[in-house]
Amino acid sequence: MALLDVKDLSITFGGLHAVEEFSLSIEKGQLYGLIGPNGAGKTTVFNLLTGVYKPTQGSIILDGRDITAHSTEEINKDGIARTFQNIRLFHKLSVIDNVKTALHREFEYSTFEAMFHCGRYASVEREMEKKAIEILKVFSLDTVSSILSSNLPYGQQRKLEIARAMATGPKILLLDEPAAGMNPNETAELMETISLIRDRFGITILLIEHDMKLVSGICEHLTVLNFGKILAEGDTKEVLSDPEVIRAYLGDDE
Amino acid sequence: MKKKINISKTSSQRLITYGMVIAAWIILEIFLHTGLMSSHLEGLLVPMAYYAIVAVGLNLCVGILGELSLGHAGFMCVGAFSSALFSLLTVGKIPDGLRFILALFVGVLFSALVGFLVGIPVLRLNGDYLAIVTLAFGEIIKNIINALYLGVDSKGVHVSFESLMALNMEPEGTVLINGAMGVTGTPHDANFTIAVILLLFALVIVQNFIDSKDGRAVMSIRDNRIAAESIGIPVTSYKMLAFTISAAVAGMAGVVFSHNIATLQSTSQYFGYNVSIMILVYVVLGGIGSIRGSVIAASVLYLLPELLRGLNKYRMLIYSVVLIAVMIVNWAPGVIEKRTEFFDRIRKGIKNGAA
Amino acid sequence: MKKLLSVLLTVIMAASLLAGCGKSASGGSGDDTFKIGVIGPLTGGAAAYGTAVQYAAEIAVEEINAAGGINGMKVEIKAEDDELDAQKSVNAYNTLKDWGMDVLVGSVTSACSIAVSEETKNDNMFQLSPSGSATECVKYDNVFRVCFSDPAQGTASAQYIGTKGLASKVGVIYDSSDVYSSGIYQNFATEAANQGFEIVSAEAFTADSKTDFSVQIQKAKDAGAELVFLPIYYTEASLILQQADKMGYKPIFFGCDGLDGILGVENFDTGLAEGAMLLTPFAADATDEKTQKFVKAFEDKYGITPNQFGADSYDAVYAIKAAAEKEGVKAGMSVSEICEALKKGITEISLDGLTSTGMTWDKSGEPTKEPKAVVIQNGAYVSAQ
Amino acid sequence: MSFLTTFVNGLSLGSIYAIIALGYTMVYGIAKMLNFAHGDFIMVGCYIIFLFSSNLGLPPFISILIAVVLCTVLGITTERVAYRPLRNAASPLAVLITAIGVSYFLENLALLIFGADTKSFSSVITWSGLSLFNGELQIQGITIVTIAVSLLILLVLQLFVHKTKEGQAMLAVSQDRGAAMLMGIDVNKTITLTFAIGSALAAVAGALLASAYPSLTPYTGAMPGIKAFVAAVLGGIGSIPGAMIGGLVLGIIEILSRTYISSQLADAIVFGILVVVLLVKPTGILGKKIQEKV
Repeated sequence: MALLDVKDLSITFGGLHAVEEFSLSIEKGQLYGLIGPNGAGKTTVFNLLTGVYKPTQGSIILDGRDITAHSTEEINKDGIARTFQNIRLFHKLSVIDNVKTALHREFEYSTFEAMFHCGRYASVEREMEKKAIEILKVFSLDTVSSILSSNLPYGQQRKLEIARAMATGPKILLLDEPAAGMNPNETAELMETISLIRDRFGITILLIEHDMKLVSGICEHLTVLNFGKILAEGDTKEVLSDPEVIRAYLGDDE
Repeated sequence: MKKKINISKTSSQRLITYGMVIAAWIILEIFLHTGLMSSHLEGLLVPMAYYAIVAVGLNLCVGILGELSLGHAGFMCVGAFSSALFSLLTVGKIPDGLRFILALFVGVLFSALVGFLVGIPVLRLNGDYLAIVTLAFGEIIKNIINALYLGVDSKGVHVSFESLMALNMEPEGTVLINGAMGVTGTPHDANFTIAVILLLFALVIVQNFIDSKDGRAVMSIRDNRIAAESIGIPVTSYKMLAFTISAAVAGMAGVVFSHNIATLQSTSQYFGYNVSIMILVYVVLGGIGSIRGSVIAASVLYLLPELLRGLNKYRMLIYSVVLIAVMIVNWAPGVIEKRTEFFDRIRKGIKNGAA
Repeated sequence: MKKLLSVLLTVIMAASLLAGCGKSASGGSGDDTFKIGVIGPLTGGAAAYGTAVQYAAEIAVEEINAAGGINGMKVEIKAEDDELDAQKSVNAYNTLKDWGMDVLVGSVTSACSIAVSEETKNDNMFQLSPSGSATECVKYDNVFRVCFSDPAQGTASAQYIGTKGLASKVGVIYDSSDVYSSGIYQNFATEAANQGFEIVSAEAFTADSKTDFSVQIQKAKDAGAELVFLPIYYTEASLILQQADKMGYKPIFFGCDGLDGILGVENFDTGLAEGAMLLTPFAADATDEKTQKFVKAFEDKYGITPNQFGADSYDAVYAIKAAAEKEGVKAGMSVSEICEALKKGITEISLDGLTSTGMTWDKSGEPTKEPKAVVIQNGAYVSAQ
Repeated sequence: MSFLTTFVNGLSLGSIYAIIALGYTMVYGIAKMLNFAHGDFIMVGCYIIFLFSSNLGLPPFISILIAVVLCTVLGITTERVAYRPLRNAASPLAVLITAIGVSYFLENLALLIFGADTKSFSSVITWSGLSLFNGELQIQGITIVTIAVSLLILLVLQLFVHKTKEGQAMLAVSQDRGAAMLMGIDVNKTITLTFAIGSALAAVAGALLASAYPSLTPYTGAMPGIKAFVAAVLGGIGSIPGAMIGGLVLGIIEILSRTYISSQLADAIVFGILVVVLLVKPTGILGKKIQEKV
């Protein structure tokens, strides 16, 4: 059974069919790409999957459970974490605090203990710190853990966003244009990290990307979206050689 | 302190704040007991402390939760009245010290409750809409208590929103809240030391809260609500939590307020929106999100107009000009740039001079 | 910024401590001057009352000094602002203590006066409030007042209306957020039951909504009130009179001492107040020599006509003088000793003041004096006897 | 009939709130700031009219004109000196606090110049009004003028915003300041113009407020200012017809609840209505919903 099973997902904004009958099936451990020209509705799909928008029709099944009606917050608990196209860090918090915030569900102490720093507070905080550093290390951010997240260079901010999403312990990670604004070196490094997340932590990944080098380099499966509808779907190599896909991209470029 | 190597930067910052308050208290107490302090300044100490407390509470709401509240004077009002009523009813029945502690609980509890109830509708709104609704709630609280008549006699509790006569009290009954005339005769239980202890207590709670997973969750909502939701933060409950604590701290200040002065009235000059705004000024000038800044700013800005008494009519004019000037110097992007440039040049000048 | 603030704080603290230079150990001036402190709202919405009290007290002190002082002591006076705020009133009291005040004339308003009385009681400082009219103002034995109490004014007004048969249907418009106003109203309503007239409408307003009175006036009009009782201050009363006039409603308006000053509102059409009555102990155009002398001195010095607050204050200073002379208060006495002497002295004197002749006090702190009703005719107060 | 009278009274109060709210809403919509000092501009307008009309004996119309001009100058100056430097400050609270500072400044300046004594304001309208239904319904002249003026202002503002180049520029700036700038709109000029209009309206509102409720103190403008702000939010802040509706609704509710419920609780009811409306429609009656783009 697929880890994520999306059927006939549609949403309209004031008569405009932003996404129409979108279906998707992702197996556990897959590295899946969602591509398409600008305005094709890719980010809208992410927003539907994470409960930011409610679909007008269709269903989202995660690991056998219907999560279509769940709120964003519940969906994260269900096991979907995401990053954003326009980076959304907690900019007035330090790098490590961004990650610690995302660890809130895994570590537990009461508000009373929080207000008086008593009971479990000290030990739990220490554990939390350790875990956060561990995650930051994956992204080589542990050296900058105490600086303000808004002071990080752009590439590192993107990485921190992925680290933060990972910290919530998701089954599936949605990455919205993780390589946007990165130089080729940074992109290459990012590709390695993404593969690492999948291989070492067993997290399934769905990503939106424009950088074809990244897409063809790491994605195993692709779905191409154009004008809110699925244009093509399947194995990366096959999809990318589909003449219709090429036309859609070239047409977009002109 | 040395043995704990990884004492974090935040906790040392916290300790500095406590130290500062304690040092100020020690110095002022020395002056008090050696008779070096003027009676005028002596009378200002307790108000200074309770405004610092309420500023700390408001900063939790404005700086940490990131929601502008213009109604905190209303929570102070709730704390003041509920605790004053408790003290009035139990005076002579419970020993003084215990009575004040219980009154404190009552005041904090009631203001937390009202904060919670107000928070349910208010926190669904955003930005300036939230601000104006908190202002509205502050005014509603003030207005309702102002119109409230409350008394007890052998038949029980009487309540009216009309007039004293409408209470239909037995002649020997006691009137607790006499409408606009409010509550008179609250025991004078608060003093500077108690106020400072409560300030420290408020600081401990608020600063510890900020440096905890709950505090981080609240700040994450402030920084980016959508991202906070995406990592599964229960946004509404954390907002409610922070708002309620903030209201409770304001209520605590209210308890000190009512137990420091014999007359307590729910009128604009004590609990109106202008008071909420005055406290907001403390918070902004002290630094949004800087708890220590709030304490310092509240102390200085409360004392400033009082110490300018000699200037009489001109003092509020001066205060307003200073306020505008400070805001522009500290916040205007253009001025900040020039200022930085200027200081850089001086620094360079010093360096060159030294070389 | 933060550093700047901390530095500022330290500087201010240090400066104020130095400026304060400590309090005098036993309190009191301890030299051969007699220091009277005055507290009232000198700025803000009620400044008219506070400044009147301050100015009148200054005139009284000047006269006393010109006539040789009290028991040979020169009298000094100092006024502090409380902005109508009870907490600030206590602050003002403390400032005056630092100055070395021997007795307090204040506070001008009830709530402030009550708050300050808690302090004067602790210090055993003699307090004579010119116009703090709420019952609680004089609950301690060291506090006395010059004005009528609210109950007395409310009751006296009802009695006056009843005995003179001015009306059978009475409307009331009062300020529910004001101690003075609601205090009078409560006692007026209680006494009305005994006086054979009916209160047909009793409408309140609050400090936050005191510009539009159309509703309150309309209700009184609809209820057929022949007389509208206004236990409020003249500022709002002037508005009510103007709005009632526009609405074509012309009942008898009847007020208490707070209405005094209505003719002095700048640009007010005094014709509107024609026929209005008020119960007040003082009218600035009374023809007796004392009043005329006081009014002239006041107008010469400050350019405005004094109101009843000023008169109360003037009497307060003279009452202190009389009581002090009676008990032989002299230089070098402590605040507490002065207080004990004055407490005794004031109950033994009879003062012919501006607000009444033959005023006396009893231990409760209440004055005994005759209320006077005046009616406004041709833009002037005329005795309504 | 007494209900009708009450209703007309509410309409009159509401019209004044509406004119003040129009100024509030424009400044908020375009400059994106709560001008807490707006109520005090009204007070300044009142004192200027008082000075010229009652003290110097100029005809009311001329005094109002002078007040409009001086208030406009005051508005522009305030914006230039106190608000503009902070327009791009790190926190929107900075300019809010500065506005509070300006409010304190104007109130205390007035206190210093004119004193705390209440001044009685002679109405600028001398017309005694209409008497309908055999005198059962009295409508005062000032009431009729106030309602007419507020409608006229609404009409002129709507035409101005939708039909003139400057008005279009205002709309553009209110929707997206950055985009407007890129399109060559002089944002500074547009905001200055907005303040000029808002302050001129404050002077007109002052003339009507003081004529209807003829007492004048340095704090005259504060509470009407806050109430009008509530009205602007109620109607949907940023919306010109919304401010009008909000003002009228607020005025009518205030008077009705004072008449039929309790004069002591009227303010609580008025503020309660705001809370209820915002809960049902979080952006006010005519406000547009703005969803954050994810």
